[in-house]
Amino acid sequence: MIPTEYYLILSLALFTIGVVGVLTRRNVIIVLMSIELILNAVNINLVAFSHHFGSVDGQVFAIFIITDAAAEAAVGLGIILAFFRNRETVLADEMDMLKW
Amino acid sequence: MMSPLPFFLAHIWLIPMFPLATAAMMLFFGRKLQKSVIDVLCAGSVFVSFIFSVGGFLQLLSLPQNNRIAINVLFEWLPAVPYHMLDGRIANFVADWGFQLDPLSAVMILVVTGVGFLIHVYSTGYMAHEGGYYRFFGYLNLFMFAMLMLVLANNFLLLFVGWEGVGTCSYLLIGFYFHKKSASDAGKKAFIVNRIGDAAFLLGIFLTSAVLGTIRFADIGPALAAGNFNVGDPHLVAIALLFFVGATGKSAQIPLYVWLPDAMEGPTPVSALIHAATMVTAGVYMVTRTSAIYQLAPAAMAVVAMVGAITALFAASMGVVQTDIKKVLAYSTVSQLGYMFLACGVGAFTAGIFHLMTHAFFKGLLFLAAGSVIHALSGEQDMRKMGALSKKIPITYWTMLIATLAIAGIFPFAGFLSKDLILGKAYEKDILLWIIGYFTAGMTAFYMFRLIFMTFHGASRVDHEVEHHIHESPRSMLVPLVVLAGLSIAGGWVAWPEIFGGNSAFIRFLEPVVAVPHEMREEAVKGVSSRLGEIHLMLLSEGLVVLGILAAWYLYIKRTELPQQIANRLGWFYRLVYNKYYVDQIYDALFVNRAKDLGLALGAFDRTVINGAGVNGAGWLTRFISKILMWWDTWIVDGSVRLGARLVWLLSYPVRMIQDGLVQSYMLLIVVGLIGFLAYYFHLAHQVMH
Amino acid sequence: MGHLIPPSIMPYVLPVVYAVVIVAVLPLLAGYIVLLERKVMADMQARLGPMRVGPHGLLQPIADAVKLLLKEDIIPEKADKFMFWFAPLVSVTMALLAYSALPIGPAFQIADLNVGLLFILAISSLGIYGIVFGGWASNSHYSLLGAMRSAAQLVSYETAAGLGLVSALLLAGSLSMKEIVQAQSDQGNWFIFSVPVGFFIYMVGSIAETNRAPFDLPEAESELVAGYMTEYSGFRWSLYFLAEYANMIIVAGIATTLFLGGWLRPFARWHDHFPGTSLEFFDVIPSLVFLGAAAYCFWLAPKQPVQIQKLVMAAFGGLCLLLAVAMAVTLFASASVMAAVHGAFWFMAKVIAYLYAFLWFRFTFPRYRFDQLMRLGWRFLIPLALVNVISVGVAIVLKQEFGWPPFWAMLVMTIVTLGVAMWLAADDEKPEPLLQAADTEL
Amino acid sequence: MIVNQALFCFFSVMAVVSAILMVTRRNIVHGAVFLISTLLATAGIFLLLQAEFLFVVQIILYVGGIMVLFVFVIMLVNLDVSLRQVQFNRQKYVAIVLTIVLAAQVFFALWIARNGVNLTNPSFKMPARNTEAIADAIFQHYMLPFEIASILLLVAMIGAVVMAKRRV
Repeated sequence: MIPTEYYLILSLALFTIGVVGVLTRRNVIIVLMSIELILNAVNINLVAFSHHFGSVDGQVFAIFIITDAAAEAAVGLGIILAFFRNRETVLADEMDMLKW
Repeated sequence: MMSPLPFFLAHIWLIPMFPLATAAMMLFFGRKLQKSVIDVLCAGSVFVSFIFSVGGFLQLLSLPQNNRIAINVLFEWLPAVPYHMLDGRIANFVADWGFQLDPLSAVMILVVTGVGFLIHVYSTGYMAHEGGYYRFFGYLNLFMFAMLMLVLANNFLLLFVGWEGVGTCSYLLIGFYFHKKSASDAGKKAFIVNRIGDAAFLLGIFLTSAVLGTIRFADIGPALAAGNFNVGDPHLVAIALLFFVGATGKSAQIPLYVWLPDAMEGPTPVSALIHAATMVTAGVYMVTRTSAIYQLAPAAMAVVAMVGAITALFAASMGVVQTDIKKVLAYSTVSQLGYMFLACGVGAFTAGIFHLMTHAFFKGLLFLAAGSVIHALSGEQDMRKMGALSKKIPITYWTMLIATLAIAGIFPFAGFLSKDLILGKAYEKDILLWIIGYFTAGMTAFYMFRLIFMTFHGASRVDHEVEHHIHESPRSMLVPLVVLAGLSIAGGWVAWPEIFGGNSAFIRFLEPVVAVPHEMREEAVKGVSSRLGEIHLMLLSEGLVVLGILAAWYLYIKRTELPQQIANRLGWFYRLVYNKYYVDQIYDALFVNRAKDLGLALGAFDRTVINGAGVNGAGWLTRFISKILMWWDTWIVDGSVRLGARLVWLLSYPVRMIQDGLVQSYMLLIVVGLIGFLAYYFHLAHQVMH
Repeated sequence: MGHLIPPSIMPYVLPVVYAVVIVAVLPLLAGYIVLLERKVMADMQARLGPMRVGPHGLLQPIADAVKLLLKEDIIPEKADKFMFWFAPLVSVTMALLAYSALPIGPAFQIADLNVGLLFILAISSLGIYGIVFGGWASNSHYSLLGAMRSAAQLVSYETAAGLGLVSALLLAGSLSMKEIVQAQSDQGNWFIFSVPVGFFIYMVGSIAETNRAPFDLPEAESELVAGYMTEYSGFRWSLYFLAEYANMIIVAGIATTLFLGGWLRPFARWHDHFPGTSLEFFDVIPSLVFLGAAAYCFWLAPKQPVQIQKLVMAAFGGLCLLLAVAMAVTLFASASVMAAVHGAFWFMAKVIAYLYAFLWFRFTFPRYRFDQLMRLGWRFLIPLALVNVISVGVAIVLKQEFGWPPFWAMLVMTIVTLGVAMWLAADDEKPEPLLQAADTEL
Repeated sequence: MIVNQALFCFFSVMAVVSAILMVTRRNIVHGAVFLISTLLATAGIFLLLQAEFLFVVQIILYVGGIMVLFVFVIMLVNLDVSLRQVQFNRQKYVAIVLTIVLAAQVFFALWIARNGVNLTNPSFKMPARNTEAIADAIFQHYMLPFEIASILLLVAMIGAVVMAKRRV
């Protein structure tokens, strides 16, 4: 039987990697993907605890988070596409005018 | 109203609305309408108004003798404003949008709508081939509306509305052929000359409201009674004179008659309707309407009588020498209006209105007939190019002859009765006035028959190319002629005097409305004191009239060369009269050119002083000052601002480093915050543990 | 002989065996489906089709496989090596993974997940990556366009197909394949008769998902040379090929399981024993079929032109005869064995029939234009599928709460759904400018 | 059980390694591939945690849906430009250091918490039929959040359509 803390550490690792990706990569798409990674880490956390306490609530929350991730991905990618059409770039540090 | 009125009396306010509606229709989208549609609409609307007028008249007759009056107040136009009258009393100034029908206005609307309808019918024939057909009828209906407003108004202000309305329409219609400079000039002249009178009229209205505290006709009598003015009160005299000046403007009396002859530039039906039958009589109507005031101002009445008489004579003398057929009629109109004012002046207001009515009939007929002649001669107006038309256009000839007899005052035509009523009153008032009127009557007969003879008799002097297509006018033009001819004969019989066994129904009918001066109240009805005197007067005037006719026959049929010799004989006088006493020139010299000079002077003043010194100087000064201010702004004000901005910019450098708009640096800050938060949390936990 | 295998490994043995069998058999099966396809096409076009290799081209698939394996496989210069190598593997792996939850007969199933159906859908939906990455990696416009089209198409039609399946799931009340089939045998009719609309939707959706005609735009020769496979050749190409046909079999298997009653034989609840025996007529059918095939082969064998072909044909006849005998023998074996074997037979029969419908469509319908495809998917199928799901739900409520007889409930709701379908189709006649813009985008 | 531990090791190593690769790849498509493998590994983890339904949902939604979207967009924006650009921004070192500090803190929190909560061996048993359990939870207890989530999805869809249209 695998102790729950392993799962927590795993999710911590993924979370850290995701944060690093969000903070350091210039390419917005990869930033978005890192955010997905972070959400994933959170999911692992939730599922691990739901398994630990033997109730499915954590999994329900995980499902909600996946929904959220889907929405976020759709909107974010839409924004990126529109931006790319107008600015011909996908670099985060060139999107610094806070307006179109 | 206090008691529920019968239908027509309750709806007199509708009478002006029908022409207004069609006028609006014409002026907005008449361009697209068929000629026939326009005919039906315009003449039809006037006819409907006529029907309503007749109905109103009949239902008015059915009311008791002493309060024959119906008032419709649509709504309060100017809300009541309390103010101080001259004598210090408080009064409420109220002006309704109200209509009043009493015997006086009943007569007026009957004349206006009746003659107006006939002239509309006539116009459908006369204007058939003119451009701007819908425009003409739109103006005509607009005029009908304004005229009806004028005669139906129940207060001075609304009357003034109609007053100005008819002025505008007459301007528009005189200048109907606006591409003709003389026409547009004539229009402008009419308008401007009328302004003088209107100004006086307005002043009169103000003074009325200041002195009497009301401008409602119905309240004038009570107000006079309340103010117990004694006869000859200066205020009242002033009011009366101001009103009379207004009347002279509208009704073409000395000194403001000059516009009427020129107004003949307009289409003939217009001359017939506006400048013979209806509008020019507005002055008489207005004086009659205010008779209550006049009778307390004998001096004003004397002025009115004198001006009227002199105008009559003066205009007649000018009519004698005119050669333009319409000009002759114009001057005769002026002199007839003089008669009416003479009547008012001598206190025979009813007689004035009576003459107004009959004059509307025969003078309208004269103009229409003249129009028919001009029509037949394809636009020729000079009598020296006419003659021997009686066979070619018989109906026109006979109707015009009837009208001429009527205006000349041959028994028993309408004109005879009205004119002799006036002369009788004048005789009793003042022998001098009577003499003037008497001679004027003779001259009238003379120049009118001169017109007849030159136009219809003797040798034909018509140009040859015109000669062979002389033709009688279409039926639409002849029917009104015939109807008016009948009215010119019989129209006067409504006031058949007692000496001929009549009962002067008309006079009795009007009696309650017009106030009659005290001294002649009792004989107001039965005219001259002694029947004998009256008969004599009639015979005298008849004799003079016949004399005039014979003279005309002798001069213009028998010995046609004679007039020229006479003209040569008394050369300067003839030239004087022929050039209308140079009145226009004098006016030009005295007023018009002075006004122009004043305008030029003011213009020069504007250019040099105001523009040069004032505006440009101010501009230059402003520029100069602004230069200084600009320097100040640039270096001191802006300088300080920019200094502050630069300082802020410098100070904000570290903050900008944080706020760089990059998402990721914000995220980094989030992480920093998170770290700080966790550290604090651990600190707390540590404290808890120990 | 249980002691040869340690008990802890025991539960993993059978699945491994099945997996090996599937991986070994599937390529052969795919090859023979291709042969079938070519024969059917030839028949429909009044030709003979492959006749050279083996009698009536019976050995053609083997020849093709050999050719493909021996062919030089080219990796383009500008291609992304890693992805180019990786993509086909993804495709074929996912295709094969899906089989792990597919019950071929009551016995032959690798793992009976309680989310089996979802698992299959998920895995087969991963097949996209093989196409997309392959198209992208080969760094060619044709490939990229084909990949994109295919991705868009698959994403669009997965929704429709999934919703079509949901209607059957509502009736089954479970996600495990075995229980679904069980439910059908309990309710005593196949779900195709209960939710024909759902079956229709899933059929169209599955055709589109497998990029088959008339929805084969990703590899439309006339527009993009061969779509995402343009740059591929040889072995990798054959992997894609294998993946495609594996996918076909998968969707056929899903359709069979959900709508056609899985391994159930026709009239499963109607037992008519031959007099005096425990034999039932429908149990004899499989062996009869194989017997017929064997007889046909033997009858054809002498007519072959060449000696070797005579022999091969005879061999096929012998194979069929063997199978017939096997089927017959199982009749007298234990019930479970018989059920397993016969179940497998019926299952494969239904799958083959479904695939035959695929081929039929392919040779019958012209290819869609891309905007038409999208419009069909988004404006006809998906709304129809939603309405269908709702109406099935209503039908179930009618059945359970109001006690309607199931047949009438289903009939009424199906008619309602068909009405909606007609309305949608009528509404779909009008062309939509926005979707034509989408066409220009891809 | 030995198999479970082996699988856990396999999945977690796969997840972490491919996550690191995803963050560090220069080529976005490779990044996407590694993210996919991370997600698949996570799905495996879910399976180990007896969350079959979530496992399938993870694969269908995340891998089959969201990531396809990503790949799609990646192919719409042309890469060859961004391949030649610098991949990391100015603040990378600071960021890494700070993140590691954060991770250390969280780890420390775990460490001091393990005495409090018993994380070593799970106390309760999962319900047997995972899917039905989740369905019950969602449709009875979490009905409102579920509806809200669906509305959120609708809004997101509309927003995405609006933004992705060429002629805005």
